[in-house]
Amino acid sequence: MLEVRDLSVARGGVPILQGVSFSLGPGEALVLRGPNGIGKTTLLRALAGLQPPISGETLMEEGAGAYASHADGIKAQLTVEENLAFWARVHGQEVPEDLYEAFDLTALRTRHAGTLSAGQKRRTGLARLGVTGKPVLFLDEPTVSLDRFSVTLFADFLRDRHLAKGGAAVIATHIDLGLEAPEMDLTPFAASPEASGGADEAFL
Amino acid sequence: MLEVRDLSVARGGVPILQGVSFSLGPGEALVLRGPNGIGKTTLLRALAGLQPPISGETLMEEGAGAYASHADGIKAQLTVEENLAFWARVHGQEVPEDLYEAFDLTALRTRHAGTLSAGQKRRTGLARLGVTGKPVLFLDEPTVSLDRFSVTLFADFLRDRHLAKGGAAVIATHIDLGLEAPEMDLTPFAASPEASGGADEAFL
Amino acid sequence: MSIWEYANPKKFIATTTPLIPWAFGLAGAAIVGALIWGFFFTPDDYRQGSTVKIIYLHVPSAMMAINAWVMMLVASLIWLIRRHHVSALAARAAAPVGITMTLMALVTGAIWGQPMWGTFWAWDPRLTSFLILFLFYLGYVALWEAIEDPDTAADLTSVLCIVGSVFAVLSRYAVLFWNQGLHQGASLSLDAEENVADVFYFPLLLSIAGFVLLFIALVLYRTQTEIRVRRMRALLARSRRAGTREARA
Amino acid sequence: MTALLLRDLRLAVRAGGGFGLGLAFFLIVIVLVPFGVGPGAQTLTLIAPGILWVAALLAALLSLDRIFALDWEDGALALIATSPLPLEGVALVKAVAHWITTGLPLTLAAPVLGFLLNLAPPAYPWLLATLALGTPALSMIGTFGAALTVGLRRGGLLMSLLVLPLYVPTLIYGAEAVRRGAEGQGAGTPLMLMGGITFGALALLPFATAAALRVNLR
Amino acid sequence: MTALLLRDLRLAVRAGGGFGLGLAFFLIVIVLVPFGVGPGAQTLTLIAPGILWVAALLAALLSLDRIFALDWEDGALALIATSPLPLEGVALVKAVAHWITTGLPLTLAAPVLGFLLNLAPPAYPWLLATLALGTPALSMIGTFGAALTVGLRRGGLLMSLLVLPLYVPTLIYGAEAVRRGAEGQGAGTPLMLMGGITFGALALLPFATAAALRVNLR
Amino acid sequence: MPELGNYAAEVLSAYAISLLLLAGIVALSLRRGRRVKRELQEVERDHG
Ligand code: HEM
Ligand SMILES: Nc1ncnc2c1ncn2[C@@H]1O[C@H](COP(=O)(O)OP(=O)(O)OP(=O)(O)O)[C@@H](O)[C@H]1O
Ligand SMILES: Nc1ncnc2c1ncn2[C@@H]1O[C@H](COP(=O)(O)OP(=O)(O)OP(=O)(O)O)[C@@H](O)[C@H]1O
Ligand SMILES: [Mg+2]
Ligand SMILES: [Mg+2]
Repeated sequence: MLEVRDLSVARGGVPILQGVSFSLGPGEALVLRGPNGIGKTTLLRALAGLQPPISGETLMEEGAGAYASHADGIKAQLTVEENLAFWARVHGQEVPEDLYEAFDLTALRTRHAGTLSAGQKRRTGLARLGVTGKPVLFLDEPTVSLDRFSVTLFADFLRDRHLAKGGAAVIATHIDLGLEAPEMDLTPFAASPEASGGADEAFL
Repeated sequence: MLEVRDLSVARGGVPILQGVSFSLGPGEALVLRGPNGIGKTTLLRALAGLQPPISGETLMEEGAGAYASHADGIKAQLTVEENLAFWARVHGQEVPEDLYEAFDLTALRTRHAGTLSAGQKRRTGLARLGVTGKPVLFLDEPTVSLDRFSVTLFADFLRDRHLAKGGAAVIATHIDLGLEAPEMDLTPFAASPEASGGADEAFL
Repeated sequence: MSIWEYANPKKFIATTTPLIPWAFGLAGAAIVGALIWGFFFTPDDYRQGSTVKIIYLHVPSAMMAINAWVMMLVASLIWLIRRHHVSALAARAAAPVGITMTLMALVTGAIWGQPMWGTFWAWDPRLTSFLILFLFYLGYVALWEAIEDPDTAADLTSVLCIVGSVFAVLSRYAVLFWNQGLHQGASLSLDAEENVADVFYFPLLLSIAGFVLLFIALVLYRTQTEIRVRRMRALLARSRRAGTREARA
Repeated sequence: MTALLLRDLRLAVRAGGGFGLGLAFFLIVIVLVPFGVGPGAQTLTLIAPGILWVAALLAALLSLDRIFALDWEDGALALIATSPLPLEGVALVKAVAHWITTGLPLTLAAPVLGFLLNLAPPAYPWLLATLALGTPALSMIGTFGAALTVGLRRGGLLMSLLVLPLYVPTLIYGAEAVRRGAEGQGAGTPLMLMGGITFGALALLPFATAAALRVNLR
Repeated sequence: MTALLLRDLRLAVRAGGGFGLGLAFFLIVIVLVPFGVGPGAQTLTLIAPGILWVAALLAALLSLDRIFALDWEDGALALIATSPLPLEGVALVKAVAHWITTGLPLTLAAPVLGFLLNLAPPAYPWLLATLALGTPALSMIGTFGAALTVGLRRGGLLMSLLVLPLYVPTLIYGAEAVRRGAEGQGAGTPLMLMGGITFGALALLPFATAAALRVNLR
Repeated sequence: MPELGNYAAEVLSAYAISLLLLAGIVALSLRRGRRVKRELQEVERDHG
């Protein structure tokens, strides 16, 4: 579904990671690990197509990826329902009835998102993934601010509703998700100081 | 140092927690636990004096508290050093030389904060606590986005540099900090539906 | 060997370094020569009196103000199409020079306007379009300054330069429509009827040549400076990366 | 696409969304000018077409930073960019939403405010016509400016600096048409030229806007 | 306190900080008005004092939302409020920083821009005097408005609505003084009244501003 | 000095301001250029 070959990425004109390769089949997930600042966010942005890589390639069906970052695009003035309905329409999908259940949002459906606590807001942002209809998810620290119960809810969603249906996911996290998925530590891929590429290369 | 007696707090005009009592002496820390939306953030804001409680009282030396929330007041256009120096001056303190060491910021000193990764930025925000000179810290999910090593750095800072010098701290978190501190689950204090107080009370 | 090789920063610096003193020297000589010639050794105009001497400053600066923008437009297109860093940096380097030229044309024109039209400023189309050009320059420079990441800044300023050029032309016609104006027509046209007299013409040509050379010299020199700033940035970033790796290891 | 338009309109109408604030700003500038210039009726009649157009332009300008900034801050813009919507279409929809919340109410209210400035009676239909035809250009050009500055914290003022020179041709033709109308001359030519700018902007600027957004999201 | 002032000035000067943008906006409004009103020199001389003051006011207004919004968004305001600095002092410092970055450059540039509007020569000293005396009031009143709306997302336009009526007296006295100066009459009285407003604002509004901040931080 | 007639003030001020502007842009460019060159040398020594 997703094949990454020898990818190198830069941030702010500086090479960050080099030689990252992996591939994911349907139903597989990969957890990215590594210390702060190693380049998880940068890699996910490149995979999602938000920034061009320096070199290497990402093979994925056109438009198959969905990206979720720290900022989850939830509007404070809209209710939880309205927020999800909007993203569903953008992706030409319906909001599945049991999605609220899956993220423990049933009681919050008609609440304005601005009045949610940090974790409740985060759950709404994650529920958005259920209406994109995209098979490949790129998730950047999805469980920030979530309590343990909500982390399990999310792991269940990913396992039973996404991967089980043939989806794939790449997840950057510092927390244990309770998901049986291979982990990949990015530390060995840190770009060497002499790594080529990046906007500044011409000036070295 | 800090004594909380029968505190009740509201959010958005609705009572959230009632009857919270605890007290902290010098060198003691308290970890607040509880599921998303129970009221940790609300309680910390009330303790820090940012919102008035419905009832009950907080006994603390005037101006002894420092509050750190999800937003950490770090300016993207200033360097890490400039950011810390500013907060130090505001509190009439010096920036201790070993503070950078303590938060693994030595290599990042002259970086503009806008170019830091999520975790690096967070560490800078936490280092700010080291220049407030305040004895009582109120910390709302301080270790969000931090990798495990940084979490230990932070726990060490709290234990060795803050608590050991007679400070106190109240910390809301979902993650295990590796700190030997009593935990308090807020679930039993959730306000009952009939709880009195809050801005709307006069209309019931 | 293609011309694009000069888009390599090192090659650019190596090639232009010997040229720059010559360009500055020739520019200085031409400008000083033209101004001395024009100021001391040309007669007064029968209508404009001694104010005609302002022409040696006004016309060359006005021409360079426009030419600088055209150069920035070309450099922006090259950057967007071929992504040569030197091209983007040259556009950035030219903008402050263009601002200076625009300001100079405006100020000398305004001073000239007082005796000729009885006012420092009139909303004449020529003058007005120069004021608009000045605003475009300000916006362009402000956008460069505001964006931290150099490549992002290069891309966005290039897009702005292209869209701005289109609107600058549109404004020129709008302004003509709005007010017919007092300003002179083209005095260097091939049409002999319109041309200024030869006594004024030759020192003017020399002055224009001097301004062109000065522009070239300044842009080359300033581009070198911009390249060095980028190089410094790149080196610092590299050593910082090495530092963090050691710290982690 | 319609989902985006509807959401933007809904957000504008919700509390704090800013619907009507452009209009209010228009009103306030119109009210302030007599305070500054003095209450002489002839003077006001003379400058009314120009001031009305300048005020409309400033009102449009001030609401520009809402176009993308909110979606940028909460990450929605990156999500929209990775969604199936084409970014050029997004740019156009954003401009349309801005026009509906700013240009349209402003056009409808302008005749009423004309009274405050003693606008000459024959100018009213021209005022309406030029605003109806010209404000879409203001919205589209402004959307482009907003896209250029979206990554910058509080790029608002910088955006004004970038956008205002771009507004000049529209302003000149618009005000000139109203002024000619006020003097009873035919004002078809400036109106047509302004229409040309509007359609040109609507046809071409979405592409420049989308390009700027892509760069900023990088 | 000086730390705060220095930091604010430094932030303003840094990339994207917006120093000089208030000035640029002032310039642009002055340039736009003739495009709207038409190039006639007499008309321009007539309205120049009023337009210069209205433009100064709008330039001050547009940069107001920077005063607190950035510090609010990144949490710095809550941290400053819980720091040892008195909030009244913070309010005053914020107003001073705003004036240094907006009012001061604007005052210095105004005489040059007077040329563009064909301002009558005797009016120039009065223009300088009124702006030097009046812009601090604009900054202080604006700081108060910014404090009132700081919690609101994109409160910018709402803030304009709140602040503009408060600006009216300053505007009237300022423009009137310049106009009288242009006609060669003495303009001492409006100048003095304006000075009164400025000192009153500087003496009292920091308290109101601090109160508004406290409520908004709750 | 040539006879400038009534317009001496205008002509002279035009020349003065223009030369000032030209000198200004040249001086600023050279100053910044020199400073950057020096800084780059330091950086190349320390980090090259
Ligand atoms: C602020 C005011 C003025 C501005 C911005 C301005 C601008 C210009 C520009 C853009 C040109 C065209 C240069 C070219 O490309 O060939 C020009 C040329 C010229 N200007 Fe001005 N001008 C101003 C005032 C005046 C005044 C007051 C006079 C004298 C009465 C004047 C006399 C001339 C002459 C004689 C030329 C040469 C004609 C030509 O080569 O096209 N200008 N000016
Ligand atoms: N502005 C508001 N209006 C109404 N209710 C609100 C508002 N803000 C928060 N709430 C509600 O108040 C409750 C407490 O929120 P609070 O942010 O204190 O929770 P928390 O314990 O910090 O949660 P988390 O772990 O998710 O951060 C939540 O149920 C939330 O939905
Ligand atoms: N705009 C920028 N300019 C220069 N360097 C940057 C910029 N943004 C990020 N960086 C650097 O790039 C590196 C990778 O950052 P990234 O955000 O990808 O890390 P991360 O692995 O996601 O870290 P975290 O776990 O803290 O979120 C970091 O060292 C960071 O300092
Ligand atoms: Mg990250
Ligand atoms: Mg919370």
